[in-house]
Amino acid sequence: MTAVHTARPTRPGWLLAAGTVVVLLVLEEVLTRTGVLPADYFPPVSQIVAALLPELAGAPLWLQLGQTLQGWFVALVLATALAVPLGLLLGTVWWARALTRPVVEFLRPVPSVALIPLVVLALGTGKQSELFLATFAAFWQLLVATTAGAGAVDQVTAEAARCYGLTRAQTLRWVALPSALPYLMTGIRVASATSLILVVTAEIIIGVPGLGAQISLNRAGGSPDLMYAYIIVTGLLGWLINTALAAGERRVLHWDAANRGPR
Amino acid sequence: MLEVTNIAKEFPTRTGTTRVVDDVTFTVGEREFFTIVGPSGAGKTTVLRCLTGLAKPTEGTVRFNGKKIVGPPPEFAVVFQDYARSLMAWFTVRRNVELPLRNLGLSAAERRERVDTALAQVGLSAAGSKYPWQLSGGMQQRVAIARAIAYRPQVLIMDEPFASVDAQTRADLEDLLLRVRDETDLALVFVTHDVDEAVYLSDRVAILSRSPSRIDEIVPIDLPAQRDQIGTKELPEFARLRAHVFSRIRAMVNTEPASAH
Amino acid sequence: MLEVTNIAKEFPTRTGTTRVVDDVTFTVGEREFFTIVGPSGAGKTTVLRCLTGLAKPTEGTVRFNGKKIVGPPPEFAVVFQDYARSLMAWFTVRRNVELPLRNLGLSAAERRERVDTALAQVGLSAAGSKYPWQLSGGMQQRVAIARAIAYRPQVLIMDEPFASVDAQTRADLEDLLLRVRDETDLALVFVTHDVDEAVYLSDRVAILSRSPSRIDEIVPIDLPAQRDQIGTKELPEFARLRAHVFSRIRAMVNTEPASAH
Amino acid sequence: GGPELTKTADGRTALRVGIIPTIDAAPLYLGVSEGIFAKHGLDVTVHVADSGAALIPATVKQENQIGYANVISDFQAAEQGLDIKLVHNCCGSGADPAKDVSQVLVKPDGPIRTVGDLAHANIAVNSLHNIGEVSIKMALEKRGVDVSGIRFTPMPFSDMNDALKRGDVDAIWQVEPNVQAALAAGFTPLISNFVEARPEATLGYYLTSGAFAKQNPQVVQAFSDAMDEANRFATEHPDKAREAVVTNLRFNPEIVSTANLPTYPQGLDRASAAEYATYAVKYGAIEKAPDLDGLF
Amino acid sequence: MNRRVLSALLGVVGAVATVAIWWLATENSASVYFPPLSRILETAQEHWLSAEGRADIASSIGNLLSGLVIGVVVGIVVGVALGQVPLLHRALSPSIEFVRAIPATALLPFAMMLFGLGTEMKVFLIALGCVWPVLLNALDGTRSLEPTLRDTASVYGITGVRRQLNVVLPAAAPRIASGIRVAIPLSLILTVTSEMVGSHQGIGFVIVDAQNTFRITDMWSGVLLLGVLGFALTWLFGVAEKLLLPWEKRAERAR
Ligand SMILES: Nc1ncnc2c1ncn2[C@@H]1O[C@H](COP(=O)(O)OP(=O)(O)OP(=O)(O)O)[C@@H](O)[C@H]1O
Ligand SMILES: Nc1ncnc2c1ncn2[C@@H]1O[C@H](COP(=O)(O)OP(=O)(O)OP(=O)(O)O)[C@@H](O)[C@H]1O
Ligand SMILES: [Mg+2]
Ligand SMILES: [Mg+2]
Repeated sequence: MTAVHTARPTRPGWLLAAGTVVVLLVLEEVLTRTGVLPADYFPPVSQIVAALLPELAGAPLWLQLGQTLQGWFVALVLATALAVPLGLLLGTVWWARALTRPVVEFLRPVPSVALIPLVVLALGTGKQSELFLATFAAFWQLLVATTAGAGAVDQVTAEAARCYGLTRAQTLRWVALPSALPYLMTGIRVASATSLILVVTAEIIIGVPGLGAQISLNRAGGSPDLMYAYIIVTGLLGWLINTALAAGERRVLHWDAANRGPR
Repeated sequence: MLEVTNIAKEFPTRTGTTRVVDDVTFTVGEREFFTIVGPSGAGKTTVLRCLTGLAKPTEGTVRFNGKKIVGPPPEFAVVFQDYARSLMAWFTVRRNVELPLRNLGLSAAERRERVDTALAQVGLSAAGSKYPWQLSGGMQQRVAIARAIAYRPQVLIMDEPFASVDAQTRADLEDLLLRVRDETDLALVFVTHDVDEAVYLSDRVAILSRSPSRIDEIVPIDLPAQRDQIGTKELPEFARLRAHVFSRIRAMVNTEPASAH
Repeated sequence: MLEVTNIAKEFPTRTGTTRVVDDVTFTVGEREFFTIVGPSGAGKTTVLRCLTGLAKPTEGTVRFNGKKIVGPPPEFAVVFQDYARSLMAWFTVRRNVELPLRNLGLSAAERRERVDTALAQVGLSAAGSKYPWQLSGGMQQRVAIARAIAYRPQVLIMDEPFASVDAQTRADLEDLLLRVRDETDLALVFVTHDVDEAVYLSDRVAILSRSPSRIDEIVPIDLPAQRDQIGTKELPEFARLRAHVFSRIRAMVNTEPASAH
Repeated sequence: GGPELTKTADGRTALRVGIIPTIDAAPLYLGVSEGIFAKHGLDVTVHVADSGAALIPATVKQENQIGYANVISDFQAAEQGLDIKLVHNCCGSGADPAKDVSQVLVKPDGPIRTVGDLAHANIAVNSLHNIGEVSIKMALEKRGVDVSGIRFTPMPFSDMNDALKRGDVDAIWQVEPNVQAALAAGFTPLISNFVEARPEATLGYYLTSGAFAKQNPQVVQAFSDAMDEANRFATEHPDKAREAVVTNLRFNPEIVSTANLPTYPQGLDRASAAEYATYAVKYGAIEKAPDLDGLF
Repeated sequence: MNRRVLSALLGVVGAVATVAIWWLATENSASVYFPPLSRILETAQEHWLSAEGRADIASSIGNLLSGLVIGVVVGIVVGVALGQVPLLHRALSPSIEFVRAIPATALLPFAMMLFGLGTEMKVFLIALGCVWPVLLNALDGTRSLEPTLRDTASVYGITGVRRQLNVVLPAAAPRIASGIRVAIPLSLILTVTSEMVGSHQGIGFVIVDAQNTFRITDMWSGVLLLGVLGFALTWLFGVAEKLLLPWEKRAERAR
């Protein structure tokens, strides 16, 4: 499926986005400089940037960034690979949904933070623990999105599939999955942030190498500038990831009413 | 071949159930072109849904070759009244037509050939790589027809399949159906609002009464087997049948309690 | 009143743009019943969308009472070809018909009265408290018509509004339209595939060529202003006009490169 | 059971030691950089985690053969049936209140001005029912203050200064290097709670799992011997200790340069543990006195 | 048998089976970290049914509901607005994505600075976390509004608040509902996070305190309670959804 025409952000769109960011940054700088925001808590942007610049030049930051990025990616892919088939199944087979609903609803609110000691005991302090925690959290969000999406198949479309003797697997793949895609893509963007957040949290608490470990170290070491610098790198990473996901989404969902372009 | 025996259909309502179809019985033979007509809201679509196994009749049974129908049999193809929603927005026209062929054990080349033929038959050769939402209403409807024809079913069920196409295309598609029937020994169950069309195409026309519906009358169409848009429609018998069917429908619409007048 | 001047419409495609409407010009006068006919996929719906301001023509302008149309003017009402999707599944039939009236500053009683009248006019008095998805296709289409009529627009734009109703109801609705036009000084822009209907209803019939479309011909219908389903259709002039329009459309369909034959 | 120990090419035993990012970790890093562990046949890698919540299970699982926890956490873990064994003193307090790594500070113009005022204060600590709470109460009781009315509020050390500034809490308990930042913010220190609670006490221990200690007594002994040396080296070279946390933990050098260092005592101090145990029971951090024989 | 009754029965079967497996798997467990389910249940009963435990639950639920409601309302309003004003969407989306990627724990200082240590801070954190799934779903749901419906609203002059309430919101409702389903457990998780700092009460406080003092059975009992609450809240939401969006389920033609 290739995109016929996609509502790609236009040049003024980019300028607008960048402009807003600049305005917000300048606002922060002014607010901290004038003392409206406490400066030792919220170092002015310029100060954070000053702390960040030397880091940007060194390899460690990029290494940590790579570690975090890798954790995020693997967790998101794992969660998707597990949640999508299961979600399609639960969305289309009512008795499977009925059977698992209480258990799913019970497990979803289990906070990953509470699981950390158990996960460390079972999986250790390495990447596996980070991956487990992030996958666990992202999985449920994707499962809900896919289940809801697969349940939202247009009834006439579903009946057409039935009439033309599509097998269950074919219906899942060619009818339920595309119908669920708009939900799923939103779910992926929600889960992507969740995955990133948990990877970073695991790095902070368990000490898995990555941006989170740096946030933790700089907080303990009395360098708030650097701590904020790493938090900002995390935020930027989130933004970048989302931009990439949104671009991918426009390709995958080019047929969705949201992306059909002007009529 | 297809036996509908005393089916009734009720829908749940806030206060109980409404009986939409009361008692409908008919059979469709091999190669027969069987048309159902009746006022809007009579229950034609509901009967078709029971026939295909998409809906379960509250009473009565539907049998295909002696076997009770519980879900859509693989030998059936359906063109839905709500054709636009029956197409998959995420597939091109070609993929939409090709999708049902995947289970038939055809080679890719055979599938391609069938899709090409069907699209050409409905006049959409040029639109194969478009998406359904890029097509006009009538073109979408023709995609749905192409999908059904390419599938080469034993029974083709069509719910007002020509409602959105122009008169000339409609005539062409009518003749296409007759030709396909002759070539592939198809049976057709057809719903239309166009009385001329019903008489022109059919071997028998069933007239459905207002809901809760029963069969008001089944009219055998004793016109020569070989139909022809001009010749057939000029026959006095055609005019007589047409007038008869039309007057039955008119009678039912005009006795409707909440009528337009 | 409504002036369409040299409009063209292009859609973006992978490789550039397709020109769907090439050059269309016409005007619709006060109280005029103006019908557009043309082969399936000709661009009728596209022209209507430009006319209402829902789509922006690539070239040309549309003016209403001298003012350029950029968005749908409040004086317009539209019945969409895709009527099923134009109804709100979350509202009952009554609420669907009533919703547009909320902006008109009517009292609740007036709104109720208008809804009741419109539903009665389309023969759906009994269906007011149902949801659209509990109705048959033809009934849904009539809900869309009732909504447009209850709104009492100055210009009523209808895209194949009777495609899904039976012949008798169709005739009733046709006469309803004519009556409403006479009572409320309405102008109508109408799209239909039924040539009889086009000639019977209209003051003028515009024939659109195949896409990229131009106006092939605008046929003035010189039939007596007072139309009548039986009398009018028996006039020799009716037969002549009907045959003329039909032959124009047939000519266009049959020269279509990707035709059915 | 437990995973097999691996050896390096030159026959040293690989050991992973878990630690939290504080100045207490200095000797450990020095032990590595000065070759002390190598001399004792050990190849130590340091693993930093933010909290004991991850360190203790990692040690029980023997993923980190050695871990770190403060004395109260050790008691709590043991009380809940975790199989741990203390190996060596990590760090402690000296006898000079002015050199304490830990202070309770207040706002100069706040509601709490004197040590006596603390009796009804709301004090920020990093974690409830833990060493801050116990040592503050011990110190205050020794000064004759009634501790029954004190409230403690948990929050990360790094958030405490602002919480005090805003008045969310009346007093904060800070440990180095944050004490320096608090002093720089103009807060007044009231008590040096570690030194005042018990001078010359050990406050944190290196620990291992009981199973590991039983299986690898020589390794444990070697680590203990090496730590004796490392702790001595750190005590003798405070500048190198400061440098170690700056390079390894990226601590802010300015703040570290003025910070007080903890003591790095030799061996395994059981006496101070016994005293802390008594008070931990008294203040409800644990329910009953720990079995020190099992722990040591 | 009625589909709904059967559904409920199946749910019970699933739940009972899970509990049985958990029970059997841990009954003889000697691990401190994986205590027997029977012990967890005992502890749960002891603590959560006591006056102190009930106060913990009440305090957490209060914060949770306030945060969740604020998050959902803000998410819907902002999402629906951004979905219809592409310019606004483009201008704000980088900033939104930036904030979204920052862990709640890293935002704690910010929340503390704004609101101090009280209830407001917790509610803020919970709301801030819950807002995203709702916002994104409302945004995307609004963007993919059925074009014919959008046209219908324009043609009949259905604009402003009336358009939002009668057309946009109902059309986006299924997507929004799916976002709320994600937000509900998130609100529980964030309640725990928000109670890690500066609090003396609440389910999260109990869990974190138990974790810090290695009372793992107590921690499990807290996790168990969270699960029960999550189930209850989602179930309640399901009931509300059926009342608020009746057309959605019934639109499936009865067979
Ligand atoms: N899900 C439903 N719940 C309640 N009533 C329904 C439902 N589906 C259909 N009906 C009712 O059943 C009757 C028959 O509907 P059906 O769609 O079969 O009519 P039809 O003959 O196909 O009409 P048309 O020619 O207008 O398509 C209608 O009165 C309709 O209101
Ligand atoms: N969004 C779109 N993108 C690309 N092409 C489009 C789009 N919408 C319509 N078209 C093309 O424009 C042409 C005219 O479409 P339109 O819907 O106006 O036809 P129509 O005259 O209303 O036909 P019908 O009688 O079948 O409804 C068709 O060939 C269609 O494929
Ligand atoms: Mg029908
Ligand atoms: Mg059209």
